[in-house]
Amino acid sequence: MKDARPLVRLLADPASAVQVKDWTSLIALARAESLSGSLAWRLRGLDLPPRVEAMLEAARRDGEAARVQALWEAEMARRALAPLGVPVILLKGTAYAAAGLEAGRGRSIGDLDILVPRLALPDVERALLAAGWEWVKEDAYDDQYYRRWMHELPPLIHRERDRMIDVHHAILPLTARPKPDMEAMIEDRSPLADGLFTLSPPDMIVHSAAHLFADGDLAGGLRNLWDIDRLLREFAERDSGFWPALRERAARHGLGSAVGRAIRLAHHLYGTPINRCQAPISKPLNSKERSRSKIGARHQLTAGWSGSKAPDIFFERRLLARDGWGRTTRPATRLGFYVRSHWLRMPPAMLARHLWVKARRKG
Amino acid sequence: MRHDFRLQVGPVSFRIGSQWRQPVAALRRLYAGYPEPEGVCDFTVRLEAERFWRRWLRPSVAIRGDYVLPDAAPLPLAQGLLAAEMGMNLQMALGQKRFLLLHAASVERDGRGLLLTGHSGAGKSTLGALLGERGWRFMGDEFALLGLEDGLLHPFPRAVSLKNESLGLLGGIDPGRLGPVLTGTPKGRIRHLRPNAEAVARMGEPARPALILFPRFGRDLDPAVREVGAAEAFMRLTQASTNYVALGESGFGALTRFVGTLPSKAIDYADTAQAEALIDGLWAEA
Amino acid sequence: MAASLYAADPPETIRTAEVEGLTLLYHRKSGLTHFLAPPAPQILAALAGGPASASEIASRIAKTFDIESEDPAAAIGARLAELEAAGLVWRT
Amino acid sequence: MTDKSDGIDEESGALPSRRVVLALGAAAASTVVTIRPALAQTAGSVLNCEIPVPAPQAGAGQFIAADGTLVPAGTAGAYPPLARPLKGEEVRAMLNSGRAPAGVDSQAAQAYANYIRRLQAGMSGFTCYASLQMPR
Repeated sequence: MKDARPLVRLLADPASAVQVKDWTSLIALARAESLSGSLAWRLRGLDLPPRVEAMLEAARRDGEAARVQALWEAEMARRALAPLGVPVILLKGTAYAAAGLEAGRGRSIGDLDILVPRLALPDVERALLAAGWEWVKEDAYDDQYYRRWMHELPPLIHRERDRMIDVHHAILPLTARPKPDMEAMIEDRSPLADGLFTLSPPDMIVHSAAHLFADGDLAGGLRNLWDIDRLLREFAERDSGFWPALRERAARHGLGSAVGRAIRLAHHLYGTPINRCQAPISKPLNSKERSRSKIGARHQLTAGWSGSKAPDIFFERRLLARDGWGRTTRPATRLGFYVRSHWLRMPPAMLARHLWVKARRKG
Repeated sequence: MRHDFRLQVGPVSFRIGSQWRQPVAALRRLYAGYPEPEGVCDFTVRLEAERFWRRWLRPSVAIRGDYVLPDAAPLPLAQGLLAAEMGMNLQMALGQKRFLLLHAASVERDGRGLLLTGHSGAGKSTLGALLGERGWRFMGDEFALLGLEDGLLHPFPRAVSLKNESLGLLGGIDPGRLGPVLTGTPKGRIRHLRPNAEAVARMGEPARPALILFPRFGRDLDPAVREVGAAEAFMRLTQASTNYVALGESGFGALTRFVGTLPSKAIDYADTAQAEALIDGLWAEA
Repeated sequence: MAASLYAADPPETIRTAEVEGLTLLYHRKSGLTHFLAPPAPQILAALAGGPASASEIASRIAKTFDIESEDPAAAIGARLAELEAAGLVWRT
Repeated sequence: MTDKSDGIDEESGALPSRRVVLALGAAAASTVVTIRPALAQTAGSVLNCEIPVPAPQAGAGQFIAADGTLVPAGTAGAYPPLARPLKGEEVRAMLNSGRAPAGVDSQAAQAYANYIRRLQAGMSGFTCYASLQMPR
């Protein structure tokens, strides 16, 4: 396997599992992209070779353990923060699992990410420190850098449970060009049964897309794009007004371009259906047509969600840059996206200063 | 990858890829006679250069694969075989979720299994290998696999890594079963030993566990046996397991059943003859 | 200030095994295994009857056991702090 | 779930029916121990590890004070960062018997050992340190 396309194809079309010849490579790929649990759920109930089925069963069990652990960490944070009376909004994987969304099925979940109002940060920080969380880093520059420019506190780790928490007050670094309306995002939160919250459905997509295209270097991007595919399908199914709401929210947060790119790529790679009123598309393409379709054609298909400069094909090349041994490939593309991620986060002068401090410390 | 090798050990299969020929050639020799996995492999191990020029210049082997740990340092190419072995162990320690994984040696007699567990230096590898040459069936020296549903011990007879002095204790080993001498490894001067033909031929046969021993080796120790209560055995086995916590309730069920039904003893010994005598005595009672 | 009320997960969400006078407890909600010595298991059992303060817990336990302590509420309070840190009880 | 053949009685928090004495213990005693994930025993088999002093993400270039905390470069009485990461075996010897690694003086080694003792999960070297903490 030269790239991750076979994994993408199988996620989009589980019935094609009967044609898979090289399960070893496929599973190595899925593990490297943190998609083995999602894949295992996607392939559940199919008639597969017994050894493959046993591995998928283990992956499902592992995903279940990850879900329990993530929800427990959220519950412990809830207990620590409950006396403050501030809204605590779960983000990313923990949010999907807590809300029982399809995107949370088998998903690997790392740190606990929460969002709180910026004004509540000092109290939240104090309460977490009192409940057994500790700073991971000791470095004064990093600390100052985080507090001044970042959208989160420096990472904290719980001394007994060894789990990290990222406390966000915004979804993008303060230095990034888009300025999401955090007040509106917090205001529109959706309640969970236990007193915690998630973002509203449109804002969940906006956050995921922002994280993928306006912040990081696309590492682990296939998994994030899979989240977006699952979320779009589920929300659109549930609520006929979802697509217009998403368009409105994306524009409001200044993230229309990131959301548009996420939708186009999810459609192209995972066959995510796009609403007709939003995009003049009559039927999802079959996989052959999809792989033949050219960038221009795709832009046309998903018109209304276009409007960014770099062609999607570069993003696609980056997302698929992994082989059947689980190795990363296309180093030049990766480097390009790494540089881009820094560029997006900071104005040039600040980037230069940041890299200078980092470089001096290495010397 | 340029060179690769597939290996079936008990119920677990590996695919090992390498940028260099030597580690794979050494694996092929060491595991001669092992079955080839049918179909999918459970784990992928990659032996590759840390930086691309390090493939030729002072080549050093980074241990990578499906599961990786931070802080891992590469090994020199001359220790490529050890890197492959560590790579397989790493995948088991972090990725094995079908069995409760215990850091223990295991041997079998009359369908009943004996488990030897303890910290490195307690001598479980040496004792396991020794018993495997003295009428017991060798089931593994590094990891014992406890079935989550069936409660059986499943064999995992990988090559045993032995220090030179331990090798002397075994006596009369067919040199064809030995790997190359590896010097200057993190474990000192070591050599790998392929388990005997019976251990390989019967790698598909599990055993009903019958006795847990916690050996302790010390040149000044008097031979001694001490009862280990179920509570202590439970605690010690959770610390000897890399996946107990990850397995959740199925791990709890398997381990409480295990320590609840089996006798556990701690034994002290100063040489292997003492250990053998103690084990024979305890086995007769178990 | 009123005394804190403590709550625990219902008994069907935990699985226990008695070993040599100690209790091994698997807590389904967290996926964690805890080793408990008396009186921790008795405190959890007492909370099965609903949330209670430390002194209320002491009197519930006293219905079944002869308590041996100079200051039961303080001793129970210390045990509750441990159980709270482990996530087995929380304040309501 | 009760299965006497297990040898361990499984029950769900039921109280014993007979009246027994229950000692509540001293306030400082500990009655709850949580089983934590373990890797230490197997670490020698899975990992050839090393510890950078200090970890790059904790503040490369900073000096290490005698108590192991990081201080600005050039602080009097503190020691410069190590040019090379320490091997697992060197760390084990240093922590257990105070033996300084080659080329390191014994007071500096003390500071480095203290730094390593303060490592936390998430920092370079932590997995290695955790794996070296063998009981006994």
